[in-house]
Amino acid sequence: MLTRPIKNRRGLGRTAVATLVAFTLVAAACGGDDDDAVTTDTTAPADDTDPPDTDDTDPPDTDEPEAPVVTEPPAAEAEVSYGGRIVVGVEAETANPWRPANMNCASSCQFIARTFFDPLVAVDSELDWEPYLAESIDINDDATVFTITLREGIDFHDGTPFDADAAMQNINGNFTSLLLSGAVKDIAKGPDGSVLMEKLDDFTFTLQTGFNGDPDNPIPWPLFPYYLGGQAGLMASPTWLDAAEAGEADETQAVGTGPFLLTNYAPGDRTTVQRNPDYWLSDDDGNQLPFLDEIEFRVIEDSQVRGEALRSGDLDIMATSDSLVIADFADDANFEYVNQDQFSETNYIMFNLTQPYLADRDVRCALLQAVDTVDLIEVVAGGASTPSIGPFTPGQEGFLTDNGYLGYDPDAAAEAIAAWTAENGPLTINYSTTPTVTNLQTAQYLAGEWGAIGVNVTIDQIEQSTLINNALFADPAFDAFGWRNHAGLFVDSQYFWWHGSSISPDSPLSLNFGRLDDPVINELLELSRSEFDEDVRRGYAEDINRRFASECFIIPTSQTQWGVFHQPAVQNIGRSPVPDDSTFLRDGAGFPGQVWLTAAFLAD
Amino acid sequence: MRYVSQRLLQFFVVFIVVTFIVMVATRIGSADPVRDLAGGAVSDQQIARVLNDYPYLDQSLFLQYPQWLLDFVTGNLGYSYTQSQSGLAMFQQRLPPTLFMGFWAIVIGLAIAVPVGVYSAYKRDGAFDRGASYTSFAFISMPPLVIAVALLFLVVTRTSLFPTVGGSSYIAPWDSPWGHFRNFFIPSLALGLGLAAVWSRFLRADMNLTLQSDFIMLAKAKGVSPARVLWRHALRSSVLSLITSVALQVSALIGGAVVVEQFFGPRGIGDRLVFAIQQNDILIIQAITAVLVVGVVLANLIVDLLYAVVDPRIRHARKLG
Amino acid sequence: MTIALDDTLTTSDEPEQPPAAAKKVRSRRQIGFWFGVSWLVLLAVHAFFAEWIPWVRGEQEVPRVAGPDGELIRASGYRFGPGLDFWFGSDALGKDLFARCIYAARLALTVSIVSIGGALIIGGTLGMLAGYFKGWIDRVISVLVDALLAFPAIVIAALVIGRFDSLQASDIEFLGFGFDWLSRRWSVTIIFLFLSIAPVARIVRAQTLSLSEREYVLAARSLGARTPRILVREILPNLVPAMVAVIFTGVAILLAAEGGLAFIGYSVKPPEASWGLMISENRTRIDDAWWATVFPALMLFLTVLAFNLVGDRVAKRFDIRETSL
Amino acid sequence: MAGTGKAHLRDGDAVLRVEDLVMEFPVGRTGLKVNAVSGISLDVLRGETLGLVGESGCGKSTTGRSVMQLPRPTSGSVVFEGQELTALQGGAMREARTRMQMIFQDPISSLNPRRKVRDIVMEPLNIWKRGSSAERAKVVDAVLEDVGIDPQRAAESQPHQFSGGQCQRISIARSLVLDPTLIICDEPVSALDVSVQAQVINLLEELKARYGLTLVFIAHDLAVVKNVSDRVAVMYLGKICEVASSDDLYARPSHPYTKVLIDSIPVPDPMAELHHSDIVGEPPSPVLPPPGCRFNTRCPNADDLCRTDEPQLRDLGGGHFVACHHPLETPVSLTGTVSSN
Repeated sequence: MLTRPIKNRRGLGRTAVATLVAFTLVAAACGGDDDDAVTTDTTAPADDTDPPDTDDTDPPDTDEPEAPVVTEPPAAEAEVSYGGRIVVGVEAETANPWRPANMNCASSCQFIARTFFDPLVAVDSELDWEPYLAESIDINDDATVFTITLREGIDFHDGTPFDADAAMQNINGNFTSLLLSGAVKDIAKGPDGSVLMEKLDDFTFTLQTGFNGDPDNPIPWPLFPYYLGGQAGLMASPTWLDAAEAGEADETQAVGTGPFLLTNYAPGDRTTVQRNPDYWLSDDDGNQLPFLDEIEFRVIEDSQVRGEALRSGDLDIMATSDSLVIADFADDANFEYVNQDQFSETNYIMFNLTQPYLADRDVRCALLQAVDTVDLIEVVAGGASTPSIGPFTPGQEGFLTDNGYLGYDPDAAAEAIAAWTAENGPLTINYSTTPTVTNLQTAQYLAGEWGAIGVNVTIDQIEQSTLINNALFADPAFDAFGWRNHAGLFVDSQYFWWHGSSISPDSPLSLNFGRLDDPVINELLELSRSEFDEDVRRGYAEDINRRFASECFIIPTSQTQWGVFHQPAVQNIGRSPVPDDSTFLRDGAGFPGQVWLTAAFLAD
Repeated sequence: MRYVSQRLLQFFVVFIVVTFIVMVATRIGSADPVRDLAGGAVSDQQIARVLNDYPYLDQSLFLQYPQWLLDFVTGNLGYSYTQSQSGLAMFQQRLPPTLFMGFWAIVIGLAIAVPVGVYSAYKRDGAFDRGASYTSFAFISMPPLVIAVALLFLVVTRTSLFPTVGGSSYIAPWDSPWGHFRNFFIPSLALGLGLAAVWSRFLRADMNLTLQSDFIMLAKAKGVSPARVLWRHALRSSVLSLITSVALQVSALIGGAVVVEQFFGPRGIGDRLVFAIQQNDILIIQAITAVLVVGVVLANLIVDLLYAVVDPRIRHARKLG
Repeated sequence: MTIALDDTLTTSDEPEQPPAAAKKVRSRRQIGFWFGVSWLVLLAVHAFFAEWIPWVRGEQEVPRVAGPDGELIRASGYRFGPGLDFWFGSDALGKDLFARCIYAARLALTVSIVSIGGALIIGGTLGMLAGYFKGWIDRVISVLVDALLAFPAIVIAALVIGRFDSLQASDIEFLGFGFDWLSRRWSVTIIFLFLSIAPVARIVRAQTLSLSEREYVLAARSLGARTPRILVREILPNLVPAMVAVIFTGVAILLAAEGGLAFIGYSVKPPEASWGLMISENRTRIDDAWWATVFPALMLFLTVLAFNLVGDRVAKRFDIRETSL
Repeated sequence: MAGTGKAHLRDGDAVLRVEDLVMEFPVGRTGLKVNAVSGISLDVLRGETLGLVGESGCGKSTTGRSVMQLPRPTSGSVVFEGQELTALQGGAMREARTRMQMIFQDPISSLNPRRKVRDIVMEPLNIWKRGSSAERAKVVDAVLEDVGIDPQRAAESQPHQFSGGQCQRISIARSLVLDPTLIICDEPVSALDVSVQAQVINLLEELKARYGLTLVFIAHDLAVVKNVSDRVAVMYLGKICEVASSDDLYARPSHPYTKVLIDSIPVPDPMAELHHSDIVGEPPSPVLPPPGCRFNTRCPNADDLCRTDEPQLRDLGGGHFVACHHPLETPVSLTGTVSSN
């Protein structure tokens, strides 16, 4: 719709438009897909079998979003071989420490973390969750009790056995941590605040839901297992966790069960992992995994530089969301790539809705109408991104091509601001941004556009972690900032980002950075969480989308597309096996910009 | 030795002054250093943890300083709570790239300055001397930033030999000599060219003085060959002052490294320092500045003492005051 | 990038030339000097009267110019290289790099000159007192100078400027005044001024020390002149040459420092223009849009060079006059 | 030799009377000190010219300056026109200084290069705000003419536009405008060409008569002092070794050091100092002066006594005093007192 033909010189692209990278808490792909999606659902929860009645549904939109096309990843061209070392370039590194309960983990951090941590479940190439470290997860009929059975015979890297005690300690730690507790707030907790779990035997335990943690108020949560594929489901050695807690072990020297051992971590620069010779998983041909001896992850913030490094052979794999770099490399026969153009993030400008002037819809909509996203992309990203009109990207539940988005109308915007200032006096917006080149340019662009409709703009440069910390804990001092939204397919994974309960003091942590507390959206999110029927759920999601558009809660700017490029010698990307299943792990599902490296190998 | 103890005392005072100024500077406009350290607005647990590790942080500055100093002297180099990294581990990670870069910069600087300076002095006011004089004057007016841009524009973008801007990373020479060269040559050159300019002028001036001195005249009169006079006699007597000049540049070198590491990489201590400043990671800022000051001061001290030991004139002059 | 004025002063001191060569060198230096003066005058006029000069666009202006099809287009995305429309090309946002370079010059010159001016007043006074009376000021200054030399000034500057940001954002008051006024511009000026005090004081002190040994000072004292009179009448006028040299060399150093500081993000914030900031913004695009990085760097270089050339000449000229007596 | 003592001090109308003057400077922060002047006593009668001679670094200039209290001596007494200068403070001190003036060795360095010559000469009047500006101008012009400088030119020119000799004349003019009693001439001609030296000395003689001055004339060259001085004191390493009337000293030098100085007179070139240094070696460091007679390290006649005991100034008769254990010849005193040899 809003796309224009892009004529531009090569290599002018930028790392997406306004990227304050969100940390990714939840692997948020979805099994229940559109009708025409290629899905053969065998192990998924019983969400298709017993749809409860819902009467609050909009008719399905005529503009059905295009369904994700799931293709079988290409088979390796060469014979698998052991050994070798690869270097992976990533855009940022936001972990710290490496304890799953405390990691502030963006997608590149997930990329790294999942070489040495395994999650309990993982998303397969058909977008279903599959038990991974878990052997199975049984869900009761109303999706309130989850019985988790673990694989036997797995040890952490330090020799600690992986069993129910270890898993329960991890789950309790993760689910009650400051960062993650908001995401899994509807899991029942005991009076002492710990997660209510029941150990059935050495390898089996149960979890149950409870609205806001209340065990007496269980709610259906059919999609909950997906949460165990994210940060909350990563399993770390309890021995190490205890020692780190006591200050006796380095909290950055992670000990997991993963295919690689973390050997060297240099914050802000590189992370090196080495082959775990005792990894528990083999591929379908019975080859012991993993194949690679060593992987080095190197942080190179600038996508152009990252691309050059791939070209010059300094890198073997490089992930980027820079559309022009993607376009550039996609044409290049010397490199192969994984295109991740679905379930990814939206770039948008977030408002602090507690500011009285920003609580005013007229002001918000005026600010939105003052921004020509096509032009913004042209200016800042060389025109290479796709403009966005809502909080969702293609493939995501609730994505619409027409949601009532107001669109660019500077005259209306100027009028609205004039009316507002006549009543309330001059309006000054403080735009916060991290001091990266692209973000600063976005800030300058916005300052220009908003200035043109009569709004004073000040630009505040602030370091990313400081910005996030302030947004999380304190009264937000910002008015607006550029944000890269959270990936995922279904709207439930946005629950804690947008629900009014995710604002302190209700929640220990304001994951709802913009302090969006809209009764309509709150209700739709709650309904969606407990909804079994995917069509109904999508209806809720679309309503949320429309609500965002009509209320101008955010200014969507562009959609993120990710590409993971690699030297042809790196084989078997996309072919990391799912245990006991013929499918493969889905690269980038919920964590765009990453691929599983468990089965990757270097061809000679 | 009275002189040594005096110098040591002087350097100790400098160390105290700089580290104290830095400590004060990190607290400007800060309501709560503990909160800053924990990374801004954070949970009570994190604050409790910081205070548990560094209980003096909520005391007055004058009480904090001696305790910090004690920590530093006993090898507690701070902790970065936002990076979950101890100061010691941080130095192990970040110091080698900067040391290599500085080392190669000095090597490059000397490799250019010595032949140019000597030849300029030898063919004084000749075409080479004049050319070198203008060139070095121009380079003295080039901050590392400008040299970096010039190298990027004239060398890096025109060859495919070196990593692009920001792409240099740390590769130890024993891991891959070629990789080390690729990653370190351009950043080191960016620092080394400025040094070469300063040192070649310095050396030329110093050698011109030497060449006019009696003992050189004597050597010439005795029929010693010009080259021998130049290299054996004149250069030798200028070496000491050149070493002093090298030590004097250490601090400038660090300042340059801050810029060059941001420009080309590799991510060394300068890059880390800038990041720490951005995050107001006060313990890391203090640790890095303190270690750098010790480095600079040590370089000067060593040169000073070397000077005093080697050059009898200095010893004599110092004795007389 | 340390602020070590005296270092530079000494390195630029060449030994006396033999007369014949000296004449040649002098005439060549003449060329350098006049180049420096012309560049500085041209730059200063543009920088300080930018608003009234028709060929300098606005600092934040996003001009629309005729594109290949004749319609008015934005010059965003480095659309224009150096040419008639945009002398130095256009930048990512479509702003005119020439205009940005000029406004950056205004910033750099203002900050450096005001800082050096302030440092001359404060450091000059301290240095004069220290050199004349010796004693504790002398010792404090020498410790401070040693301390500054032991540490790259750019780091201290970045640190303090970062903290000044917090100070500005805070509610802290000093003598009943808040710190709202403490913009980056002021922060940079203040810290540069502060860092320049000790080196300036050291130079002035050394000069005063030698001047106060001069017999005309003794003569003045023997005539019963009071100390203030001696300082103002006898010593101060003779400090002028050194101070002029300090101004030029000092400004050159501060320009370079501002460039470095802006590059690492601690000078003015965007959208204000600064050479170092432009280099930082555009350097990864040097493959496609070399002009956006090269011109700011060139401006920085030429301006530093011009100050050094003029300063060098001024220093030499005064020296010659002193010694030729 | 080089000893102490006050035997040579006279009664009578002494314009200046210096007793036991000591001047020490610290050496850096080493705790050592330079013993520039180590207890000398002098007196100058009204209208008299006292010559003070010695090698460079012997403390003669320091003596001159400590008399002016620039800077104040470490200890000792300086009585000028009956006033104890070392006790004076602030305004009284500045006032007292106006009645004595100094003329320095380097005529160029003693004039502020950044000021007009006429302003330099007028400066003392400005400081003391004497008379109206017209009156000041008159005084200055008169004095300038007295020293042979064209006031018109002086009004327009800076010191570097004058020759060395002219500059010294200007210095003299400046010292005269306040109408002082005593002028201390610190090697006023040693930086000048020989031909100019004579002119300046003649001028000083002439002005001395016209203005009724008392002079202290410091020089390293006995030849210069000879003609202008009534009385001459010879200094070595911070001590006085011989005091006598000018003629007496030249006719009968009693101190070995004086003899060396006199012997070197026929070498009237600026390198003279080097020459006589060569003859008797380098003077010892004033930081660690030798015990006993300070001249013992270079004296051909030195014996053990000279290395342990410091000689006192003693009267050889006829106002001739020497501080030496072994004077060169038996002085004949007018009072008939004879030291055996």
